[in-house]
Amino acid sequence: MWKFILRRFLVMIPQLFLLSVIVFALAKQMPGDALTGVSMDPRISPERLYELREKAGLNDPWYEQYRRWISGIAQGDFGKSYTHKIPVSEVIAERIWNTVFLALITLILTYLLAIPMGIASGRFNDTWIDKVVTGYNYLGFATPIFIFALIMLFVFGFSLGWFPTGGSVDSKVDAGTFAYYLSKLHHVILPALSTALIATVGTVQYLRNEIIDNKYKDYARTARSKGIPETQIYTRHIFRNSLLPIAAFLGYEITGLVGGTVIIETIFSYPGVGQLFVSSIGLRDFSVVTAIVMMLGFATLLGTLLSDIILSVVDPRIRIE
Amino acid sequence: MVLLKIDDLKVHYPIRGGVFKTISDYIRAVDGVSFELKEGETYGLVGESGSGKSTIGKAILKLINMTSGRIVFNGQDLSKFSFGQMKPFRQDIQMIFQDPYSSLNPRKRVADIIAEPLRNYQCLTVGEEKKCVQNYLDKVGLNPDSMYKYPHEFSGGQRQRIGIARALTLKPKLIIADEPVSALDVSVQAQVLNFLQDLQKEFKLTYLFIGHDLGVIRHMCDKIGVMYRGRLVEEGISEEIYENPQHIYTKRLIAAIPELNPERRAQKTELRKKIAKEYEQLYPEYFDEHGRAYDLKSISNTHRVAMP
Amino acid sequence: MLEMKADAVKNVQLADRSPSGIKIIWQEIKKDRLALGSFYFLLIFLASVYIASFMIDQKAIARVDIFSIYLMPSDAHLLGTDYAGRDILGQLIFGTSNSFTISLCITILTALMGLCAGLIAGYFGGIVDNVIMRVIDFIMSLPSTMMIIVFVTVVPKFTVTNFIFIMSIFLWTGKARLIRSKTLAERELEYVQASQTLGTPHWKIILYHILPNISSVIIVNFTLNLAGNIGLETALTFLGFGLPESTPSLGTLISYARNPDVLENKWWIWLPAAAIILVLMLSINFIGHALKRSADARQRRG
Amino acid sequence: NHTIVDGKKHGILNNTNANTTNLFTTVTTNSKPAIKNGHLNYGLSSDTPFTGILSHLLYTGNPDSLILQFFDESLLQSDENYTFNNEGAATYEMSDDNKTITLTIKDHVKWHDGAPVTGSDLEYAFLVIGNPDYTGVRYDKQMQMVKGMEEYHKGKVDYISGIKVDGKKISITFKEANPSILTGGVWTYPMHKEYLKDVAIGDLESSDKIRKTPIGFGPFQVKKIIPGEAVEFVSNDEYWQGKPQLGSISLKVINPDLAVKAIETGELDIVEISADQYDQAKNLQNIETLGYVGFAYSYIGFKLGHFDPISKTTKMDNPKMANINLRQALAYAIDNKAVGEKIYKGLRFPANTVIPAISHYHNSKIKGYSFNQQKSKRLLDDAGYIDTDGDGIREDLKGKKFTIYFASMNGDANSELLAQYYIQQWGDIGLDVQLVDGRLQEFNSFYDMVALDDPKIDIFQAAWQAGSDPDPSGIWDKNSDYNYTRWVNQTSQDLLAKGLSPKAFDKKYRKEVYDEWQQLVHDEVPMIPTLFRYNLAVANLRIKDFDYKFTDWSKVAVTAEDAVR
Amino acid sequence: MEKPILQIENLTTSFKIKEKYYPAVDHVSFSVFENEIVAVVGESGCGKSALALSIMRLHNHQRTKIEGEIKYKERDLVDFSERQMNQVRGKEIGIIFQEPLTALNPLMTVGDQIEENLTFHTKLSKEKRRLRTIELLTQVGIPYPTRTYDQFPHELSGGMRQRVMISIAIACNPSLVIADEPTTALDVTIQVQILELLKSIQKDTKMGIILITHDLSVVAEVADRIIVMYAGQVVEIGTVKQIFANPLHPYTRSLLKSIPSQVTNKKRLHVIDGMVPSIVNMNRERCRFSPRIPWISRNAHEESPDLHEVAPEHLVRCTCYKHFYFKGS
Ligand SMILES: Nc1ncnc2c1ncn2[C@@H]1O[C@H](COP(=O)(O)OP(=O)(O)OP(=O)(O)O)[C@@H](O)[C@H]1O
Ligand SMILES: Nc1ncnc2c1ncn2[C@@H]1O[C@H](COP(=O)(O)OP(=O)(O)OP(=O)(O)O)[C@@H](O)[C@H]1O
Ligand SMILES: [Mg+2]
Ligand SMILES: [Mg+2]
Ligand code: NI
Repeated sequence: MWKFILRRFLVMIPQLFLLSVIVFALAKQMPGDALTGVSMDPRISPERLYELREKAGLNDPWYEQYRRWISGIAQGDFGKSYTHKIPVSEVIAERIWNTVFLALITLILTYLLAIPMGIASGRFNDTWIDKVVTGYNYLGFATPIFIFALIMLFVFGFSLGWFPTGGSVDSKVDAGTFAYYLSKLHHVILPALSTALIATVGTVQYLRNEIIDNKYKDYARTARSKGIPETQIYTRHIFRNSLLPIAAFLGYEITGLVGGTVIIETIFSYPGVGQLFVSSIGLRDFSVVTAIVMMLGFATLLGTLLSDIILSVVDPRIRIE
Repeated sequence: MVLLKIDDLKVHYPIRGGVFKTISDYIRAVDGVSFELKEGETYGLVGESGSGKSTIGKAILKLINMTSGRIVFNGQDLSKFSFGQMKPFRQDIQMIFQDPYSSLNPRKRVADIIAEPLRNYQCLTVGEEKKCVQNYLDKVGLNPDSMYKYPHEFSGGQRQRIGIARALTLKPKLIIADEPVSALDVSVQAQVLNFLQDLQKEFKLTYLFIGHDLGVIRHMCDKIGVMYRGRLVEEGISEEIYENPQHIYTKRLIAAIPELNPERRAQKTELRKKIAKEYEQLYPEYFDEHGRAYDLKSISNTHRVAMP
Repeated sequence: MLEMKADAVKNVQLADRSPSGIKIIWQEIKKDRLALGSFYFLLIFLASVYIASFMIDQKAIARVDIFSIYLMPSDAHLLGTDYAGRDILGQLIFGTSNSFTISLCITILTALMGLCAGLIAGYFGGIVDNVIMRVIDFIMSLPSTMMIIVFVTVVPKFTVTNFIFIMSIFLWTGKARLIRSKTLAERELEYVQASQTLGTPHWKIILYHILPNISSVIIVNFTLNLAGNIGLETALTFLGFGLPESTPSLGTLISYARNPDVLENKWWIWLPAAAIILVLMLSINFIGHALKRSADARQRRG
Repeated sequence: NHTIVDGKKHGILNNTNANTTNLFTTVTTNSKPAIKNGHLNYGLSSDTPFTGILSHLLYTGNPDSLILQFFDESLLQSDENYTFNNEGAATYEMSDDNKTITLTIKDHVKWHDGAPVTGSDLEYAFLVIGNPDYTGVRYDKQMQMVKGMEEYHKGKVDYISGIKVDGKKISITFKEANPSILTGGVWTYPMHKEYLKDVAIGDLESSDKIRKTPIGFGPFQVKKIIPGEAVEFVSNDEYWQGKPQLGSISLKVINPDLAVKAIETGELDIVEISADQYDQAKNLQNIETLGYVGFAYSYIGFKLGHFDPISKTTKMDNPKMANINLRQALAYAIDNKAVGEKIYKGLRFPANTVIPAISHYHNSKIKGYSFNQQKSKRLLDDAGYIDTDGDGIREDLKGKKFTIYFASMNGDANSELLAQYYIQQWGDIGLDVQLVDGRLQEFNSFYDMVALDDPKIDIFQAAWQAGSDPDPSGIWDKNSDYNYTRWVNQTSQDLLAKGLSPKAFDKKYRKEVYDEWQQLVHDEVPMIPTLFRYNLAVANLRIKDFDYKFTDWSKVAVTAEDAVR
Repeated sequence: MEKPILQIENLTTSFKIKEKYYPAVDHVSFSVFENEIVAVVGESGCGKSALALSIMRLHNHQRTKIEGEIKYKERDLVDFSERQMNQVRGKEIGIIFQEPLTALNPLMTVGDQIEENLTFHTKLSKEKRRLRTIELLTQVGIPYPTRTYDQFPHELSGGMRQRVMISIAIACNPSLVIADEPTTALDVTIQVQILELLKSIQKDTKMGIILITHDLSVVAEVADRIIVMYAGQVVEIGTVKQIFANPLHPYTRSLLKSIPSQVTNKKRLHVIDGMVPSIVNMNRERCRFSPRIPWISRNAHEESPDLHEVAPEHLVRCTCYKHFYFKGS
């Protein structure tokens, strides 16, 4: 097991390296740099601009910049944000937990919705309950997520006023108190629910198919031949076996969610990494953009690894030695 | 005349492990097997599942890369050739597969299936091709009209015959039959076995017949090789193997053949018990400390046994 | 003479080899009334959209008219106008055809890429497979939304073609994986080995033997993807990284809804486009699921 | 002091007093009695979170400056003519040779930590800005004018010879006299030296003392900052103008799209809105809309040459748009009035010249180019741009195919519409105008292309935000690389010089010079000024004494506990 | 041997195919007595598995119709509710399936899967259940039962898995065990072991066994009585001796003749023409085997043939056996 993890980490190195090259090249390709905005101010002389560029190392040849950047990353230093003027890691750190929290709650809600629905429609397939779930699935699949999120925001945020319409926490409560965490949760519920209601569709569909698949499997027949009541057959055998691939997807799911928060954070003005990314693209804050992409790339790789580990833990057939 | 000579054939599959997935060990699927096939004879390979029978067959056809050894066919050393270079020899060596369901492409008509080798090797006009296909369908006892049907419209036995027809179109010298009847019912099995015998006579075919049903093997084969864990433990003509098995493993195998006469049940059970005991006791005599069979030693002109 | 003719006829039959997958699919669609209805609806709807988009002058539709901004639906503008005074109905027609074309192109492109990579990796296995799979893994490890945004900002000229290419880079991997796994399974079947022993070259085996056998999976995946891809650019447009307004798409129309005023009070701008996306996705999905059932004998109806 | 607007970044907004005819009131009309220590929710409308560099010396983004206004301020206030007066936290005196300005800080002006604001605090600001390690962008041409600044900046000395401090007094001497000094040309934001002296100058912008616990001397003090999201202020009871009316303020970043919604529900009390939200806000019953004409103007520029970075001079050598008739024709072809009224709901109006209407130096006699299609066509015909091949598109003077490439950027919601409108209008007079690269440019690439004189661009649409100082040479001088149109004209050069000469301390003289200059620009049309604009904010009806244009947060009060819904 | 454990009367099991029911098991009647192995033989598709699953009522009940009587110890299982049936399944009747790999839950340890049976049918404590399970594993000849208890099915060889299946079936000491082709997937040597195991278990427990197989040689080794099925019908019933010494029905005789014998080398084998008709297009009005013996004139067969008792306990369907001879011999 440890060997496996070690090997996977070793394999990650070239992948991350390649990712860094691509990300860096793309960032350099982007029109303008962090000082373009500043250079619009006529009071700043070209000499001063040159000086500032020199200071930021923007005048060096690309390979020199790349070398500096990548060796920084290797030491956990993503450089300094041009707009925020603080180390990128701090900029991201301010927001990453919001995003992780959002992703986590979304994930929990997704599964909370998906599992009962999937199970019900899989077990009672072709009954009315299945039809309702399937109908919901079709609709969810066809609804653009941001339209749905916007409507949720309007209905529950503005019209009914049940949920806050932006931010990650009420600025009036003090950090660390119970009210603080409650407020965080309050802020996260609406965006998370909006995502979950749509994102759950894939999982429901998958789970449903898995259950239908499993309920006619030979081992289910064996279980029936033991005289186990049908409900118990589901709880003891079919659910477990059907949930397994979903558990294995957990890793991918998390990273997918973190990456997918771009839209939802923008809509709900939720200060997370996704929103940071979009604004940094606009501000040409390469160090932030590249760091976010690198980080999420790494997270995805970790997620894949996590998935594999989960799978090997829950599925005895796959043993990682 | 020796048609095929296999010399110290080894096929090892690497087992990878460790941090860098380096090769830590090998599965010795075939581990130093030598035998030869004379023209026109049927050579049977028996052994329990996983003993490496199919692997030998596939290695001859280069469907699997062998690790070492020589395969001499008609005086040519096949082991030197790559998959592509094998093409001219494929005309002479053909294979019949175990599963009549998966060995025919479900999306192809019978005509296309049978004509596939023709299209690869000969440039026939449409008319010639059709005639040829009909001819072979006729040979394997299928209605020529069947050529426009799809495999799923046939029974298992018929399908197996389509597979055989396909193998025959190139007029091969050697046919490797990998458990050609084990997926079939007894009744259908009989049909196919008869058929293989008829064809052998007609086309002067040589068979390498792989099987695990000892009844079938005996029915079909002139010479039999018994395999155990990638090695031959005994080889000889049918009578020698069945009437006078020498190796302890062969004895056990023969004893496992079901007794058709219900009257002799008890006797058979006794015999099996005896042999099982013997097997346990004599095991170290027949296998070395790694559980590997010894090399074959001739005990008569035709009979060879793996003894220390 | 006559015989030769008969032969020729037979030959034609012979050439028509695989049991036309299309036919089977059609049979299956016919069984499902919902799918059949969707199919006819799609056919008629898309045909009329495309015909209309040829007949209407695109220039006229794209022309801004600052004197008729945000008009309610009326006789002059059946579905009203947008913030630039452009006719919504006209944009809807072009938007639908653009969005559908984009979706179709992406689906075809990714299918082709996925097929090539998947078939080759699955069939040859070993190092080839390893290399291709590592590439796929790598692409999958990229945070795609973000990479797409970066790409979009980087390309000097953002056109429909560019958009299609950028999206395709990130979307082919799933298909390649699926096809690879199916190919792997198919390769294990003995007919592939049979073909090898018969001297059939690899490429022929891949194209003429394996491909037809996984075609149903491909077609199902294709339809479901087609549906999924229709809404693809909406999210990007919403974030402000979409196609320029000169290329109207359903996404452009829908993304006007991010203005709360439009969302709340000017339904005619975004609602029809949203409805079209919904309906298109639904009907393609219905067809896709009917196909899926047909590909999967266990779930087949009837 | 020009800055680019319409991009994601905004320059420094200077408060000014001038008041032209106004569609809106600038002060809330609420006359109910104020309640004590009320709480106000301020919405910071921005689609980018504030970066949190809370120092006048260091911040770059507009959101940060909007936060700064609550807790920090300039030592000097300006009057209606953008000239410093003595009403602020300090008084000033100008020396006779107009080279030295002396500030005297009033006694009870204290930092939030209780320390008095002294001359050395202001000196420290100069020392920081001029320091070679300084990372901000305030080291500009005006700064270099301070005597001894350049030596200090080069690191030769560790003091600025032109600055003398004496307790609460500080005098700043410039190398030359220039009238801009009194219109914002001198730095007046002190920096709390005692508090910040331990922080290395290079680290200031990332230090917690700037980002998390910033200290100013404004009416409110920072209580808590949630990075990127929100700030909590409490009143500074020791404020030099007296205790503020409000007890506390919550500032919250709000997505501009949602601003009106948030004000409608009473979630926010005050928020700035853009023109396309005006429609929505107009109908709300619980708010009041405030507005004033700002310093920004939009324009369409012609690329007439290029800037040579080596010799640092502009060469007007591009023949494509050199024909004045052509430029005027383009100007007459667009209907700025309609654009202002229809697209911007009347919140923008035609700009007649390149000095904003709000400015004292604005030349209101110039009529500007009003929509006249016939005249456009005639001008083109006269100049010889005639459709020779009958395809409805005019060819150039040599009869060759003539396509004008137009660059515009995707600033606000209407930019795409506007660009298309222009192209359409020009098409109507027979000119083939195409968007560069077929799409709107993103802010950064747009200015990259414009600044580097990308040959792809013939004309471009942009906007400037003028400063309170009327001197336009920053963007019109031939040695300035911000002269994006690359227009070089000797008369203009002379007039610009006159506007900065010591003689120009005479306001009347200065106005005459600039009037003449504006007329010249109008006649030569190196750029078509298109629109002036209103700045808009909405305030809940419970807000009292909020002056949008000239905000003094210590005066603002609320008249009810909860927002009117 | 007086009272049968299981008595099946006119059992008909029909599957719904395209809205219509087609019988796959057609009026089958037989009984199983204590300590007896009844073998059911026939080609693939004859309805053997359908029969086995019918007894356990394991078919998908929405698409299957079971008619007739399945009398288990005097009670008719056909009328049982699902709940009553669950008391029979596993406890009274055990079943062994053909594919031991797929028939075991891949995610559960072997021990748990065996124990499950005990959990639902006995009141044993957890510890006792575990002991009983290990005892069962020992009984079926698993060499390291305590270790195997915690292993997963994929970690075992085919023969081991089949042993686990057997121990699941016999966990509650059922009086009847149905073994549906228990050895088909196994090697010859292992096949023998499994059969002997079944026999030895039977010796201890006196249970009745229904052994389903298509391999006549297996039958000869272990069965007491043989039921030959063809196209859903019983075509011949008799004791082993009767069937092997004096096979009557043409089908039985053909089957026996087509086994490649170990003695008669290289002779042509007997071939049964044609194939088993599918349940959808089958002529149910006449002798179902008649299409495969075309050389026997039509009137030699009965119209809707019945079983005839030719000797005590020996029944044959249709009179055509009287006219049957092997073609060509
Ligand atoms: N691709 C492979 N990789 C690793 N091991 C393999 C591979 N193919 C076969 N083996 C191993 O090689 C051995 C021989 O397999 P082979 O298929 O030749 O056996 P066999 O005698 O034909 O068995 P059967 O009767 O089941 O067909 C087996 O132990 C098998 O596990
Ligand atoms: N669930 C089902 N639905 C429809 N038809 C079925 C079903 N199960 C079996 N059949 C049909 O019933 C007939 C008998 O099938 P059964 O599985 O009982 O045969 P079998 O004798 O067990 O064959 P094998 O030896 O292959 O296991 C076959 O024709 C089969 O196609
Ligand atoms: Mg094999
Ligand atoms: Mg069966
Ligand atoms: Ni009969």
